[in-house]
Parts: sequence; C-alpha cells; structure tokens
Amino acid sequence: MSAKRQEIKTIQPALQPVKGHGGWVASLLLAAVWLVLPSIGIAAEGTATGPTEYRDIPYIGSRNLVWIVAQLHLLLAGFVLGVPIFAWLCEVIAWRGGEKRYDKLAKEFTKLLTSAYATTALFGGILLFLLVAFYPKLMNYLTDVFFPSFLLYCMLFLLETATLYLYWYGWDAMQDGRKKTLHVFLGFLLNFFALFIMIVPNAWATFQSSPVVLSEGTALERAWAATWNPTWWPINIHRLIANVVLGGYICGAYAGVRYLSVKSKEDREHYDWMGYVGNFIGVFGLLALPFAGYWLMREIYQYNQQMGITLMGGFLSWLFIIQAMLIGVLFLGSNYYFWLGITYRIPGSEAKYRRAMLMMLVSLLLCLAVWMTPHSLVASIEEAQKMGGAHHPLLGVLGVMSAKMTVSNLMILITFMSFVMYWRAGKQDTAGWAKFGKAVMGAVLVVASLAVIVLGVWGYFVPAIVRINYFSTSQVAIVGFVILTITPLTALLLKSAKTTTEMVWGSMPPRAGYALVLNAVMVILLMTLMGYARSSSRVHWHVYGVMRDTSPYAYSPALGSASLIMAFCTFFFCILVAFIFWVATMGDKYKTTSGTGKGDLPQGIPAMAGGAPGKQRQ
Amino acid sequence: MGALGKPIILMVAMYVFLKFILPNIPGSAPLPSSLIFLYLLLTAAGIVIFETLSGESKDAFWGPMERFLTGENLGGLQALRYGVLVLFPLLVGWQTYGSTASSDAPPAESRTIHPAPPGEYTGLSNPVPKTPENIMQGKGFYAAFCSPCHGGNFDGKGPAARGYNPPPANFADPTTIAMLQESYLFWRIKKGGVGLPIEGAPWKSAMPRWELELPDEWIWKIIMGEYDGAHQSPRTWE
Amino acid sequence: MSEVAQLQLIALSIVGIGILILLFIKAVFLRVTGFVAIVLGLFSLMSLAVPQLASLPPAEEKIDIASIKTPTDIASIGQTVFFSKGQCALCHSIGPSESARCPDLKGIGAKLSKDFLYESLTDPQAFVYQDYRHGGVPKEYPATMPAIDKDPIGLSKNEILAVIAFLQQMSGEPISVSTSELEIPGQPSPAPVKAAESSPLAIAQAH
Amino acid sequence: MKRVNHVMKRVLRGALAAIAALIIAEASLSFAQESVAVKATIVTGGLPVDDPNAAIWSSAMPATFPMSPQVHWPNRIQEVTVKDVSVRALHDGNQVAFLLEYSDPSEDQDDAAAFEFMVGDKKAHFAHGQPMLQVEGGPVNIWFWKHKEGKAVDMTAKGFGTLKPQTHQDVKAKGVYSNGSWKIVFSRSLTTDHPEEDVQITPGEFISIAFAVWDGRKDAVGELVEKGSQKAVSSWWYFRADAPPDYSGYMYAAIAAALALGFQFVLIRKLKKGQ
Repeated sequence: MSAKRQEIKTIQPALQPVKGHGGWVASLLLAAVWLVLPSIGIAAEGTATGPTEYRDIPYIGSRNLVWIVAQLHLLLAGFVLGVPIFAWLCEVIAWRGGEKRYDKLAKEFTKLLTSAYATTALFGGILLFLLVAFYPKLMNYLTDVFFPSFLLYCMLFLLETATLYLYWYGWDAMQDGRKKTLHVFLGFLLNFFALFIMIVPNAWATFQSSPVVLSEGTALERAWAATWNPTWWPINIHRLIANVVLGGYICGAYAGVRYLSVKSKEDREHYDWMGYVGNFIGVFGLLALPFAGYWLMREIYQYNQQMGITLMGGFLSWLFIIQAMLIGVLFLGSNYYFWLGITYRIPGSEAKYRRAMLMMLVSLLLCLAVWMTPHSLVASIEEAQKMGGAHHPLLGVLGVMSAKMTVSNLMILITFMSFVMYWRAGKQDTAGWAKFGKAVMGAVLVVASLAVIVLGVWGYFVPAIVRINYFSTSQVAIVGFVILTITPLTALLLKSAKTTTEMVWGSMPPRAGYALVLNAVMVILLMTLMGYARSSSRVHWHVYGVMRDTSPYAYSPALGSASLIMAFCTFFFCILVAFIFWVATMGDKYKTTSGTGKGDLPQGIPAMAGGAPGKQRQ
Repeated sequence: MGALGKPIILMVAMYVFLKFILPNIPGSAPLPSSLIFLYLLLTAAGIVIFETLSGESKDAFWGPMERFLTGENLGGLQALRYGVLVLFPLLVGWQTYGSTASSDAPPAESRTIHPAPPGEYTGLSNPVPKTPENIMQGKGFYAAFCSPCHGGNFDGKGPAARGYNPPPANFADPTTIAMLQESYLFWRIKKGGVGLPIEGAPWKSAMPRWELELPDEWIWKIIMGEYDGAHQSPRTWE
Repeated sequence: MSEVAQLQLIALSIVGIGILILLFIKAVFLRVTGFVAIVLGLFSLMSLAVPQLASLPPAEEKIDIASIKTPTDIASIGQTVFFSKGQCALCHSIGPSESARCPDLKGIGAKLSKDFLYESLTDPQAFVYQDYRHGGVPKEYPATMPAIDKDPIGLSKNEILAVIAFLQQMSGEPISVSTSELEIPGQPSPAPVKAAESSPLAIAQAH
Repeated sequence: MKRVNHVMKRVLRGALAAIAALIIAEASLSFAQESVAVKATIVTGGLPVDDPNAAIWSSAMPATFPMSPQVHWPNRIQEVTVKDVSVRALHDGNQVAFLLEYSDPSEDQDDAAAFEFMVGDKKAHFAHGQPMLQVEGGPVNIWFWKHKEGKAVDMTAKGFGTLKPQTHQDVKAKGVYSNGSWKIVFSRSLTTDHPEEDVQITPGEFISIAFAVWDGRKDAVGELVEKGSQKAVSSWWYFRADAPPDYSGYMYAAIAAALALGFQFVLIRKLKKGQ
C-alpha cells in the first residue's frame, strides 16, 4: 500500500505525462525484455501476511511487459485468424469460379499459417506465464470464474492444430473433385474452430470490463454466466471483422513490398494483383467496422455510463481524435490506391475520372475535417479566452456524436463509390436499360447522402436516446441499403458491358506499394491504440467495479508516452510478420531457381478487376 | 509553374479563410492554432494526393518543383531559388527555437468539461416527483443559489461569473446539460468543483460543494428547475 | 527538458532515421522499414501534441464509524456499497435503464418494508417476485439474484442495512434504518469477512 | 466579356481590401484582450519596494484580471466593489516586487488586498487550497495587506479555517491611495528558507497566482460589507519572473538548421543525379 502512495506522489503532476519510470525509454529496447526476463520475481512485492498479489520486474515494469506481450499476442492472433478467413475465401472463389490463381494465392497464405500459428502460441504462452507471475491475485480470481472455459480452450486448440495441419499438408493432395470439397470443408472447420478460439478468450477479457453478478452454482453455470456478459458479442463481431481487415491489409502490404522488389514482368503482375485483392478485402471489412465499433461503444455506454464517459468525454477523449486521424489516413490510403489503380491500370481513363476523383477527394477531406474536429480544443489560455472556453462557438458543434456519425457514414459511402468507379472503369454499358439503371443508382446515392446529412443535422435537436436508437441506426441502414442496391445493379450492368480498355497489371508506380504498406501500418496501429483504450477504460480496476487494481501500476499512462509503446508493438509486429513471410517463402526461391517458375500466371486478366470481386460477394 | 502555383494559392487562401474570415462570421471566434494546423494539414494531404493520382499529374506537379530545386533551366528565377534554399533551413531553425526557447505564453491547458462521474453517481434517478410545484420550487432554489453565476437566463452569464475561469456552464447550450443524465448533475452539484477528477482541473473551479449546505432533495429539485428553465431535457435511456 | 520534450525528441529521431534510410539506402526492404519508421514517429509526435492526461486511481478514503451520525450518513455509505463492493449496480438500476438485467429498483424503498428488503437480499428465492411491478406471471431476467451476505459478495449486516437506507432515500422515503441498529465495530461480525478491505464501514472505496 | 472581367477585377480588389481590413482588425483585437499572466521584467539597480509611484513601474507590462464575488464558500455576497485589478511586477534576480492597482471610490481603514500562490508541485484549489476529493492538493501561500495595519502578513493555508500567519514573515507591502484608486506594492525575495510554506520563484517558470480584494466600506448600520470570505476574488492565473537570457535555444536552432541544410543538400544532389 505504501508503495502505491509513493507511486502516486511521483506521478502527482499528472497533467504532465507519467513520470518516474525509467522503464519507459528502456521499454523501447527489445533487448531489455530478454535481458530482464530471467530476473522475474526479484522484486516480488508481497507482505509477510497473506498471499502475494503482485510481482514486478525492474526497469521495464511488469505492466509494460505484459502490455507489450499481450498486444503482440493479440496482433498475431488477429493475423492468424484473419489469414485463414482470407485464404478460405480465396479458395472458395477458385473452387467455384475456376480461377486457379485464387487457389495459388490462398495456398501462398496458408503456407504462412503454420509458422504464424506457432509464433502466436509462443507469445500466448509467454503471456500466460507473465500473467500468472505478475498478477497472481487476479489470475486466481479469473481461474475461479472461468475454469471450465480454460479446458474448452485447450480442447479447441488441439482441434484447431489438427485441422490446420490437415488443411495445409493436404492442399496438393486434395485438389480434385470430392477431395477438393473435403478440403474446402476442412478450411471451413479451421475457421469455425478459430472463431471459437477467439471468442472464448474474448469472454475473459470482456468480463474484466463488463462483469456480471455471479450467483452460486456449478462451475459451469458460473463460467457461462460470466461469459455471456454485455460486451462479449459486440467485441466478438468487432474483432472478427477487424481480423479480416487486418488479414487483407497485411496481404496487401506483403504484395506491396514484394512488388517494389521483384524484377520480372510476371512477378510484378502477380504482386500487383495480390495487392489489389488484399486492399479490396481490407476495404470491404473496413466498411462494416465502424458500425461494429459503434455498437460496441453503445453497449459500453449502456453497461456503465462512467466507462462510456471516460472513453468519449473523459481522459480518453483525445484518444478518439487520434483514432479519427488514423482511420482518416486509412480511408485516404485505401481510396488513393483505388484511384491509382484506375489511372495506371486502365490507360487513358484518367481524363474521364479525374473530376470525379477530385469531388470524392474533397468530400472525403471535408468529412475528415469534421471527424477530426474535437469538442474541446487544444488551445493556449489566450486562445481559450478568445473563444470563451475550450469550445469554439461555431465549430464546437462539429465535435459531438451526431456530426461524427454522419461523416463516418458518408466516408463509407464515398469509399464504396470509389470501388464502384474502379469496377466500372474501362467498360462500356451495352444493356438497353443502362441509362435508366445509372439514373436509379445516381438517385439512390444522392437521396441516401441527403438523408444521412438531414438525419445528422436533425440529430442535434432530438433527445440523445432518439438519436442513438433511431437516427444513427437509420443512417447505418441507409448506407447498407445503398451498398445492397448498387452492388447487384452494377454487377448486372457489367455482365453485358463491353470492355473498352483492358486492364494492365504490373504498371503501378512505387508509391502504390508504399500506400499498401501505410494502410497495413495504420490498421496495426489502430489495433494497438484500441488495446490501450480498452485497458485504460477500466481505469483502476482489474475487473470493473469488482476487483480493484492495487498495484503501483493502477494508473493509466498518458497518451504520449503510451504511443511510443504502441509504436514499438506495431514495429515489432511488422518485423515478426516479415520474418514469418521470409521463413515461409524461403523454399520458393529455391524452387523457382531450380526451374519450375511461375508458368501458369494469368495473362489476360480482363474480367478480374471488377468481375471477380463482384462474384465473390454474391 | 501553373501546376505548382495553384496549390500554393489554395493553401494561402485556406489559411486566410481560417485565420481571418471564419473568425469574423457573426457568432464565431478565432480558431486555435492547433485546429488551423489540422485543417491545413488536410488541405496539403489533399493536394499531394490529387497531384500524384496519375503519372502525368505527378510530373506536372513534381517536375517544376524538381527543376526549381535543382536549378536547371531556371533563368531569372535562380535568385528566388537561392532565397528558398537559404530560407528553408532558417525556417526550420526558427521553428526549433520557438519550440525549445522558454516562451512567454503560459502552458496550454486542456480541461475536460464533462469528465466521468464516480461510479456511485451513474445509475441514480430523480426520486422527487416531477410536479409543477416541485419544478417551481427548484427554480426558486436555482434563483437563490445558482443564478449569481449561472445566470437568471441559465446562460452562464450571472453577475458573479466574470472573474471565474473556467466560466460557469451555460445550460442553454445544447452540448451541456442536454447531453447529461440527471444523476450526472446530481454529482456535480453535490460535490462541486473540488469533487472533479484530475482531468476536470478541480483546483480552478469555483463551483461550491453544495452537499455541505443543501439537502439532497433540494438538489434534485434544482436539477428539475434547471432543465425546465433552460428548455432542455436530460439524457435518458427511454 | 520536460518529459514530453524528451519523448518528442525520441519520436523525432525515429522520423529522422526513417528519412536517412530513404535518402541513402536502396535496398527495398530497408526502405520500407524506414518508411514505417517515419509513419510511426509521426504517430507518436501527434499523440504527444494532444493534451497529456494520466488517469490516477482515486485515493482510498477511510470512513470513520464515529462520523456516522444521521441516517443520511448511513445512506451515503449504502450508495458506495451499492455501486462497488455490493455489485448491485452490475444488474440493477435505479430508474429506467436499457441495460438493466434485473428489476429496476426505483421506488422499491417505498413499496417494500425494511425487513422484506433485508430478506430479499439475504434469501432472494424466498418469495420469487421476479418482477415486482407486474402482477401475474413473473417476468424472467437473465441473471439470478445471489444471496448478498454469502460469498462471493459477502456483505456484512451493517452494509446491507446501509444499502437499504440508500434505497429508501432514493425512493424519497424517510430512512427507517437507525444508527443504533448498526453493529458496533470491533465485535466480530457474523458475516464472512475475508480481508480488511471487505468491510467498507472501516475502509470504503470512496471517491 | 470585358465587362465580366472588369466586374471580376472589382470584386477581387474589394475582397483584398476586406481581407486587409480584417487583418488589421485582428491585430488591434489581440492587443485589447484580457491578460492571462503577470510577467516580471528584470531590472538592475534596485526595486521600488516602497514606492508605488516610482517611474520604473511604467517599464513593466500591466496585466488586468477580472474579479468576482467569492461564491465558493459561505458567507457569500452577491456584489463587490472592485471589478478588475491591474498587476505589474519587476524583479532583479534577488527580489520580486508586485504593484497591485485597482479603483476604489473610498479610502477605508479596512481596505485590504491579497496575493495567493500555489506552493510546491501539487495543485491547490484557489479557495485557500481547500481539499479536493479526487486529487491530492497542496498548500497555498497568501500575502495579505490591510490599510489599517500598513504592512503585509505572510500566511499559509490548506483548506478553509487553516489560514495562519507564518512564524517567519518575509513579505513587505506598502499602499498609497490617491484619486480613487489604490496602488499597493508587495515585495519579497525570490526564494526563502521555507519551501514547504512559501512560494519559491524560479525565473522562467510559470507559477499559479490569484488575487483578492476587500473594500472596507460600511453599510448603513456600520457593519463592514466585505469581510472575511465576503470579498472579491479571481481565478488562478499565471505569474512568471523573466529568466536571464538563455542561449541554448539558439544552439538547438542552429543544429536543426544545419540538419535541414544537410537534408536539402543531399536531396538536391539526389535529384540532380536523377534518382
């Protein structure tokens, strides 16, 4: 207890970042982690009476170490769960659509899985040991509550591992006919188990933020009650989508890096195409992600107003401005890649689409400007005095939820239209109803945008609950409706369309590769940022409102110092992924040089740019 | 220089708009520099994105810039080039000086206006029935205890308000009490400025800790009177 | 140099390293690494430019039993217990709430007597009024009410009385729990007390 | 077509003029704003510690702060006489002197004024360092002057009812009333031997400062209108004693400029090579 008071004293000037931990700087050094590992337990902090509640390690601090390892484990897990979804989708497309290169792509990524899976498990194991060592009291409590689901988790692990080995090693053996069907089924099973491997630990984590009361009962009943807590499903859905996004963008980034370094024409074409597919899958997950995030936030608010305000209006409110910036860059980067695709892959189309691209860009930037405008502004005292407080009298209205919700819906619409434009580029409609169809689509789009804006403005004048329950959901429904009407209409139109300009793969400029890398880094950063947000929103509780954190690390660090740890996690994760890719592709080079080559690479790729992804969603 | 000129003009126009025109719209105020920086950054990002969309536009954009920097075929503009080349390091140096040298401006402050309430104030509802008499009584209490600062018109402009920084809350503003539940107001009135968490900068708030002077029931009535008088309604889950 | 300035310097040097790599190194992988370094450095600089707030745990305030003089004091302790150790607010709300997993407790202090409340807390299944507002078929709720005086919550008699006082106060009722009913501290309480901190009349997590 | 051009030109010219006017208006506006900080300029050759009317005071920038009736704690009053105070400060490296000016229609024996400072690292509430519920606060140092006594009292408080004169008195004050306004000089050495009670002034650092004024007039029945907690107060503002010139900023600037120059050099060389 006295150590804690001491700590509070050292961090008392808390409007400055947290002081006092020499570990902050050191924590940037990976080396320190390993040097310090053997000394775990040196600083065991326990009283003579009672069992040890916390242990610490010097320099880096137990909390920071757990933070980094947990974050890396989570990112790897997201990758390991996202890649099979991605790979399986590609396999199904190849299986149903008969395009071999999707199968190749799927296999190329499944190849990563074994080593990625092992790395994830390794970090999971390290995390478990660290948690048991550093937080015995908390782990004891959680074990009490969740004991049955620990067993379930172990079992799932066995099943997942077996399925994974069958899926990967059986790939070539199960290529044809019914065997392929079986293989696709294996892929499904793999994802099915993976889903449960995700949602079981999600229950442990969400229970910490939104515990429910536990009455007497069998261990199973108690574990089940605790599992079914208010934020469990919102998190499950949010993470599932986010994992698809992560998988897609990482695929894109890998393709981007390879695209920058390969020389041969075929390779360039292949990686250009792969980058396109990765970006495409990432974007389509991204379109759904804000809705899932909104649902999660709403559940948190409903569960506990205090936690909701801590996140949105309290000490974490700045975090959401940073989040807005990262998501903004992600949206810009994804659209930029689409637009680059139009101008570079479809020769001569630039003049036709430049205007439309400018309009979309300006709208996107306007939306971003609204989204990034904070409610309380960073201002010097003088500036604040001129404004009459921390709110700007005019722009302050942009800071509230109604405005943010509106622009994020609009941004999703714009990004969707970017894709539709890309899809339609280089094609000429031949259908008789083409004019009419386009008019309908245009009308739907305009009416929907207006409706979203009107609801957003109206949202200022109705009670919050009406806005949350009716207006925001209507906005989401409208955007969903637009996507669901325009996609099939466009697909129908393009079925009969004549291709005027063939798509040229492998002609993208280097900056396209960097854009893909940027998008992946943004997604990873966002995940680390949200990891910090989730942990900090519990403030000084291990289990919110039930078990208080009485360790010296009960405080939450300021965003600035936390950002360096997040940046480190992101960087280290990128390196890990690069390593996994490198290990997995080492064999290929050997094969390539020994003569097989990539002979069956696609040449005429006309339908693919738009057609194939369209098929994929139907 | 056309491709290069337009973006420069756009940036300058944007700056002039944000710095000099927007603040002079009625009901507006000068923007803090952080916000101006943010908007200019977005503009710059937009320009770079648009100008690099295709090979041709990229060349049209970077080409003159490159030629300018390398000084090839520049002719009369050579002097300007040297000027820019000298100015850029000086500008960087000046910026560095500005951010490292001790400044006359006091540290920027960020105060969270509606920080998270303690857990035990999140789930309460008003136990006092919402009758016209109770609301009237609440308005009476408001006039006696709150209006000196928060104003007879609920606009935060009471006669005693002027010396206080942060200023008393303006209840007529839809982003204050209309966004909050009654229980939040109960906490703020009961515990006052000193009850704020650190992000609310409790040391600056003049709000009294009314629990020492008023019974809970009066506080609940004041809340009803406040919402009624400011023509707002509390946030609810119904 | 202030802490923020030091961190800014670190972030700036990360950006600088990235720029150097992009300027001088041709290997693609390293160039991409440099690019990532620039992005991450800028992210940190941005995070350092917003207000830096750490969230500190509130002090654990001791409540002296001698300071409890009026029923209102008991009710205010009850409020703390209701929202923290008692875990009541995990399910119940006072007033309408969308998230409430159990009956809304608004007005319950006026509807039920003190003894009935006490029994409902310690032996919740004795009378199953699963939804006391409705007559007829009881409404099902997702959570089952635990006996509040047993593990894992284990409130002492004093704490239960305090919660009842709070509920009565929140119903606009006169508080019928008097200070004389509270057990004198020092004497062992019949309820299981695990550690010092589970007896909030001695120590409470007050804010 | 020509006509259109002409109109366009006129519109453009008008817009330019409007912008110029706005810029000028902006500049004048920023001049007339209220202050947020008191700045003590460095002087050499002695501070005017006994002379509120010394010519050297005009070399210090006045800072104006609005005042309010004290409402945080009973007893309250609804209105106060003094609506604004103006503060100047000077220091010479050893001592600091403040000049407090405010208008007061009458000279009364009970007229009084005070400065308040936060002491130490912890934030203190401006109402006498009253304890805060979620934040551990620190003490405040109060320099109190009363016309009747003609001297300053150096006091410490940490919460209401804890205000006590210190055992060691370090502050001097002198007030002069003329033409309906008070001018009061407070002075002290920058640092003292009692850092836990007295504010320690390090040149270059911002210190929180607040003000209070009592108008000593009496009402019809001879009772003091403003006394004790019934007074005019201000919020926390900042005070900073200017630091002697520091050249490290120039060093950092030079390093940064050199780096920028190097970057520019390498970039242009690369561009010339056509990379």
